[in-house]
Amino acid sequence: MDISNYIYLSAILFVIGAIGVVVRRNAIVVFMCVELMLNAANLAFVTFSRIHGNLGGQIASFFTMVVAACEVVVGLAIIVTMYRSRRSASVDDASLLKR
Amino acid sequence: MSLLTALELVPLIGSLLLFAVPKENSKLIKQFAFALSIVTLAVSGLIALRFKTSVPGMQFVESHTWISNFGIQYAVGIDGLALVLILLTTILTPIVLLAGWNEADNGRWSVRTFYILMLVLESSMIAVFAATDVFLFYVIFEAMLIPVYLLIGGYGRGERAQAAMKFLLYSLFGGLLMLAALIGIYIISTNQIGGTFDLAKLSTLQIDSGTENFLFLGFFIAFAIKAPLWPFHTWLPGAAKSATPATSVLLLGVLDKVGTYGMIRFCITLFPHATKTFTPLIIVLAVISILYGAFLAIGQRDINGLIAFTSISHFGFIVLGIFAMTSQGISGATLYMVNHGFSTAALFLVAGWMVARRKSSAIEDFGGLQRVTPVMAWCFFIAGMSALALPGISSFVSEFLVLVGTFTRYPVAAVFGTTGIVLAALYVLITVQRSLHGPTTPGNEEMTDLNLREKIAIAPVIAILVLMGFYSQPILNWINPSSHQTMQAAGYSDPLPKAGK
Amino acid sequence: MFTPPHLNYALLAPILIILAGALIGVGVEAFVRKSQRATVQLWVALITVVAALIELLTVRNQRSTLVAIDSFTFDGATVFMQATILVLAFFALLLISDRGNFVAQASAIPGSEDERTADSDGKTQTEVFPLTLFAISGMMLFPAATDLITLFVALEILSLPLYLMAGLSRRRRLLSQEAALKYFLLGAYSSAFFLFGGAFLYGYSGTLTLNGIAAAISASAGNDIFLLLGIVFLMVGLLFKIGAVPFHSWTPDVYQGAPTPITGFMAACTKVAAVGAMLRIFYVALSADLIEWRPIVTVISIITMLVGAIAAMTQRDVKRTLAFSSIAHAGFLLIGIVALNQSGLKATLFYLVAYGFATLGAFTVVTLVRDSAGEVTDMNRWVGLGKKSPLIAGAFCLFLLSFGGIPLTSGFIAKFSIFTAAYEGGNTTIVVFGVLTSAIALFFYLRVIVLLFFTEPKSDAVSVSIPSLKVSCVLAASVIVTILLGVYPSILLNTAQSFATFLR
Amino acid sequence: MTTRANLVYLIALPLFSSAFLMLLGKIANKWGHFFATAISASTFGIGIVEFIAMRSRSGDARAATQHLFEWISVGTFRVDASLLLDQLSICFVLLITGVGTLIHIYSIAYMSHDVDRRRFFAYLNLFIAAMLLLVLGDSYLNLYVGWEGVGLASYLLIGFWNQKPAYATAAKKAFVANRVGDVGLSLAIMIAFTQFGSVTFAGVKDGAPHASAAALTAIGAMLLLAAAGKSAQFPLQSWLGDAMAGPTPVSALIHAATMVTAGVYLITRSNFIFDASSTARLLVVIVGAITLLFGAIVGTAKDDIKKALAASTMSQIGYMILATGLGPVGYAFAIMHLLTHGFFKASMFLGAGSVMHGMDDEVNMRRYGALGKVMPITAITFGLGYLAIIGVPPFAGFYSKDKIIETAFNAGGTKGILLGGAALLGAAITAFYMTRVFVLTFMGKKRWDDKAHPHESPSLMWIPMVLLSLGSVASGYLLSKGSALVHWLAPVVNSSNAEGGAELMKPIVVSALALGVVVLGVATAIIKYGRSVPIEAPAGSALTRFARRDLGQDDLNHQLLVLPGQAITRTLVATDFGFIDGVVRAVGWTLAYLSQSLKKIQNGYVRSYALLMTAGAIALLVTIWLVTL
Repeated sequence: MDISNYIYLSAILFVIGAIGVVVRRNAIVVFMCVELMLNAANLAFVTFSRIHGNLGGQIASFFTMVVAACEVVVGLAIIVTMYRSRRSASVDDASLLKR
Repeated sequence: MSLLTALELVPLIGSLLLFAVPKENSKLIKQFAFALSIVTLAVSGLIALRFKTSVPGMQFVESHTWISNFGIQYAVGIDGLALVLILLTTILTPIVLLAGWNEADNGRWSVRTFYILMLVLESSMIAVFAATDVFLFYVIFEAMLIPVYLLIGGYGRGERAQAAMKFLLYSLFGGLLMLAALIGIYIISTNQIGGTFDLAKLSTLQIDSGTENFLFLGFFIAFAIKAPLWPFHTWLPGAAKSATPATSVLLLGVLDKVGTYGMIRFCITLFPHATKTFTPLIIVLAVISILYGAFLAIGQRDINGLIAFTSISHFGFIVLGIFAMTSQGISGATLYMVNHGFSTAALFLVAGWMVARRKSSAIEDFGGLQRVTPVMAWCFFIAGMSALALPGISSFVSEFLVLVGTFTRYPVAAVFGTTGIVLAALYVLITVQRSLHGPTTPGNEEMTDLNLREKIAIAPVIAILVLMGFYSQPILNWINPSSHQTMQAAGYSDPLPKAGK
Repeated sequence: MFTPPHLNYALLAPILIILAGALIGVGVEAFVRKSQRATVQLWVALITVVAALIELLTVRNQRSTLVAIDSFTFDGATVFMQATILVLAFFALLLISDRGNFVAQASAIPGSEDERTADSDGKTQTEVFPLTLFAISGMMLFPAATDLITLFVALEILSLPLYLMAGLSRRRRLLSQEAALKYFLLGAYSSAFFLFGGAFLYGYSGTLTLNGIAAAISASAGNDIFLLLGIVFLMVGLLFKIGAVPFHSWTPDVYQGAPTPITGFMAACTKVAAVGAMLRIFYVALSADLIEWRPIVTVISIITMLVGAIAAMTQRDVKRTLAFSSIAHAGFLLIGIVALNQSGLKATLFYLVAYGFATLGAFTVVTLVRDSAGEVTDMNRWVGLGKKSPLIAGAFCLFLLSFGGIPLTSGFIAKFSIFTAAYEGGNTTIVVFGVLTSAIALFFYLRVIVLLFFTEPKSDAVSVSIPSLKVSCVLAASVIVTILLGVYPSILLNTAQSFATFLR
Repeated sequence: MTTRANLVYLIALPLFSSAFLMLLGKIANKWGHFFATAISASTFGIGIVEFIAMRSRSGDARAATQHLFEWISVGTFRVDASLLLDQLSICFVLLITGVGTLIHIYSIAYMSHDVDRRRFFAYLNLFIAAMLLLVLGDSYLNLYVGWEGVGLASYLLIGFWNQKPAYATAAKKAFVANRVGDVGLSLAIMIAFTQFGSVTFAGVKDGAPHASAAALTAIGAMLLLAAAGKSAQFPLQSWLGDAMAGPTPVSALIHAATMVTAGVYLITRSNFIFDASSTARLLVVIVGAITLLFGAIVGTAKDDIKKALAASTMSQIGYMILATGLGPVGYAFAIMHLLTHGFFKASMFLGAGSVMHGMDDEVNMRRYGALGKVMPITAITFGLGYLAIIGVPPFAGFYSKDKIIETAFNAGGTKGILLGGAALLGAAITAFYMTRVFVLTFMGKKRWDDKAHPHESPSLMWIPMVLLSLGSVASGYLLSKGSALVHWLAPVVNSSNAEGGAELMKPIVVSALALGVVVLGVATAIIKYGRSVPIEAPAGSALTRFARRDLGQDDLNHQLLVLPGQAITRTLVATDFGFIDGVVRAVGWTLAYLSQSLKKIQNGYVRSYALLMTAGAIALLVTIWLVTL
């Protein structure tokens, strides 16, 4: 199987994630879509690592995982606070700041 | 430290000292500021005495490094052109302080602030004419807008905030264009002689003509806004209507001269080729200004608006003279700057007193003042005569020099310009008739004539207007060498008489 | 065979000190009595910052690309930007420590009994200090990082604490939380772009280091599509952080919703870090490919300046106005990147300092204007403040004039030098647009000044609280820097000149 | 070879006296008029002394100069404050100071009831100073200062009672019309400088032979425009009638005897220009001929005594201008007519003033009648002036006017016949309207109502009238005796070298013709007005009504200048606000509109922000792809 297909897959995942961010309303889901995008990047890293035959990309993907984990912590904290005060996790409800 | 720097510092330090005076003691503040302006006048007098007519180029030069990274210096020096404008500043400042003794009393802020701003303004006006580093000039050129802005907005009348805003935005916009050009010429100097803002060095640069045109326009538009030249004038009437008389005098009398001064000092000296390219266009704009300003002055109902539009007309003459590129034109234009300063001062001050007494600036609200307040009426009349350049009053000499200097090179423009003198007669005399003549209209019967302070303030202006009409050669002797140099820089010489023998 | 990496601890020390301080802060949160926490935290944070600064200054003349293998370069630009961040952070901390800006207990539901209890106990939580320190460490790392992993990590370290801090406002908590949410979601979204871009750059060059990427570009060794995708996606992430159009939408909302001291901190320091990183990436890694990205950055710069300036004209909220002003300034800062020469670097460094202090000062003033319900940011209620407290209003005007680039303020020299650099780089178009935008921008700065000084105050007017000593320090420092850099900029220009280098 | 003389006092004395009286204020109310009169008299004294001194010198040495100071010097443009008193200027100096002093004396009495008498005398002195500067300046620019100076004095004096709006308007009108002429003078000076590099009379004279015909014509035409403005010649004549708003002594001095003749002086002074350009001369004679008829026709229809006299002045100056256009010999005749006119017109104006003084400022001649009985001295002095102006020998006007008619006929060809015919027709009409004035005023039945108590004026008033009427009797004979004036002026205007030209008619024939038409005119007037005169003016024929309206001059100006001017002003005011400022405001609105539109992007929804970012990213991709293509 052609290795470049992994790149295409990664791109497709990234686009799916981006679309998800734009169209979904639930903050958790939106955030999951972001995670999907990060993982798309990971896939790309790993694939490129394979192509170039060095380990840089793989190391990068490890770092990304850690960072993504941190991001989850912070993100969930924010979303939960948000949910507590508004009884809703819809990002569309958080639209007081405008104009 | 040269005398010139001292001259800049006296009012500046004075303004700082004013902070020490308690805010409530307005009388002391006024006296102190006035005394300080007199000291400044004395120092400038000393400079004038020590100024040598025979020496070409800059005198009283002084320079220190300021911002070394950009080759920027604190560099000052004066030639005849700068000298007369500095003298104009130092003479008018005490006069307006005296004339507008009570102007600050009903301002938005304290009397002290008013005088601090006034002194800062005086200092910066002196500095702007003395600067020989283009960057220094630019910085002061822009920075001095702030005190004027505050003076109009804080102590003016009517829609002062709006007028002040318009003034500031216009000026800053022009300034930004100039900034772009300034950077351009700096980069060129970096490539050719090492980055500098020294005027003399910059004038030696070789600039390709396309670039030169753009740089010229950057400078010119800034100055045209300041001058103000048609069609960049619409900020002026509002500012003149809203400012206090003292501010108006300094704004139109001195500050706006920076525009025409800059045209001579920077546009022509730095960009001689572009000057040649744009001269026809500028001449047309100048002629339009002359006639347009005059027609609008005729159509004005507000006395301060009228003076503003007459100034637009007069600035048209000044610009016309400058770009005629004859020694008569440039010297005449320079002398015109001085004369217009005094003439406008007289008009604004008297108009200010009239407005203050009548509590209205509509011309139609006056009438028959000659019977009620003869001294005030006479002062206004003489000022009006100087505005229409009556021979025997100073403006005539300069206006005629401008016209004759223009005629030798651009006869058609001069002919159009000359018709402006009929319009000048109309706008002055219509106003004189409406405000001074006719039966005394209701509301004016109880008007009081000028008091002693006001008489003392206006007397020197009137005296200068009349005396310089008869004898302005000493001033021309200061001016002539610098206009000669300007022409040399631009590569022009006077046309020879056509009917040579 | 595993060779342990050689780490140059002396040069890493400033960051490590900050991290250590942050950890101590966490400890303080756990072990110190509530009543003393605030004081202790402040001192810990301040001492940490000062220590880091001292350490930075002692090693300021050392240069190394191998501080931590290839991941961290210690050069002039690093020193300058780290020092800038530290100094700004120092004053930001003073501002943050001022009473009453932060929620007592972030987890309490707004309007609930919990919140009132926490509030009335006066037991303000102080996690904001360690969070700030963490953010500072990320900010210091970001412009010094020279490989994609470190860049990404640094980006996240500086961002994650900020997301949280944005939600900590004491008043208007719903808005604050919303700001945090928006900042977080969009920030994470942009990080994904950044990371994806990094992946493609890696795919193009086969290396993660900036130098390696530069070498690959010079040798045009890879697939150009990857390079272009990499540049674009990386750019999205960076442009988001500095708030350039069209990645700016978060800025006004977050600036408005976040607690004002945090906004000040964020606006000043994040910009330094993000612009610094962007400079390094473009100057070091991508400079060989300038034909492709330069036109784009130019266009973005112009659009950013215009949108920032125009949008600010009709804003009614002071913080939003300042946000749009910061967007416009992002555009100006991009000019320095477009210039792509030493002058551009120097000018940008100077600009960052000038802008940073003016911004911090401006937000400081915002914290002072209050009514009974806390800060008042509705501009219509600022009317006539100049009459009530001329000094504070005057300082605010000074900052605005500096933003507007009026001579004798730092902003003018900043603009002047950045325009000069662009001109020198042959990019006159951007200078012309920069000048035009400045004119538009002036309009809204002046509008605020008119409101403050030339309009009669209304009866329901707000009061200007007497600034505490700490806040006064911040204000004074901002005023002094703004004037000093305007009147005698050589002091900083010379420094910027000598530090404006990227080691490759 | 030039003679130096101390001439500055001629100007300085009245100038400082004027300033002195103005600045001193009320303190000088009691004696100011005497002081001013004394000053005026002393200038006359100086004039006499200089005249005697000049006569005692001979040839080139007669002209005297005085260099005062360097006035303007820029590049090659150099004008000194410097005075020149030659044969031409001395005529004017004597006329100005002489008539001026008499009118000062007259005014002491005439203005005795006016609270502002001191101011009046200050103005008079200012006028004397300016007028003397006008005739003494040695360059066009110096002349210009005097030129506008008299304009100012005239403005101030016409508007002396400016509390009446109509009077103020008249003053303004005079000034503005004069300014139009001044444009001409300015341009003439500019052309002269461009051509010759000098603006002194001597410099221009030296250069004139080298200049192109076009340039000379242009200078001539511009000088003529200037003269037309100052001397109320067609087409700038309209101000003179209204100028009668001023106190009558002013009308006598300024608007009859001296200032209005400045145009004649200017053209005579510039003889070297006109001699060299036949086109310019042609323009001059056309203007002169039109004006002399114009003024005469207007004069027939006026019921206001002063306006009738003003129209007559316009007509008489038309004669002078006509003469100046007739070549070298014409200059001398023009000056001769100018001098004689100075006497008789001043005498008649003072007479009119005297009548008004006695009639409570009534000016309508239809309300006079039979005043000769109550005011014999006035009637006699007026009558002598009247005889002089219509050209009855041996009164002054006969000598001067006849010469002009004769010279006009001798101009040659059709031109000569046309000009001569016009001059002759003018003489006839003059005889008619002047007789009408005299008859209406002094003869016939009394038509004033009983409230008026006409009486003879005090001696301070009638003595000047008597002296002036003596002048109007004798001056013509004295000046023409042995062609005295022609020879006197010869060095200045080349008058004696002029070849006689083709003589169309013998002088005696011309005189006979002239006398004939005068008799005709007088007879017609006596027949028409000798018996009964209605107090209310009859409607009259269309021509009469047209003449009463000054032959539509004001209507024409209104239509041609005022209305378009107002339209331009209105348009520009609207343009300034609507367009020029409008563009600026439009920029502001556009920006504000854009700003509002940009707010829509900021809708508060995270998802749309993300969408914007995504779109931005895509846009970047597309752009960079396009860039790399």
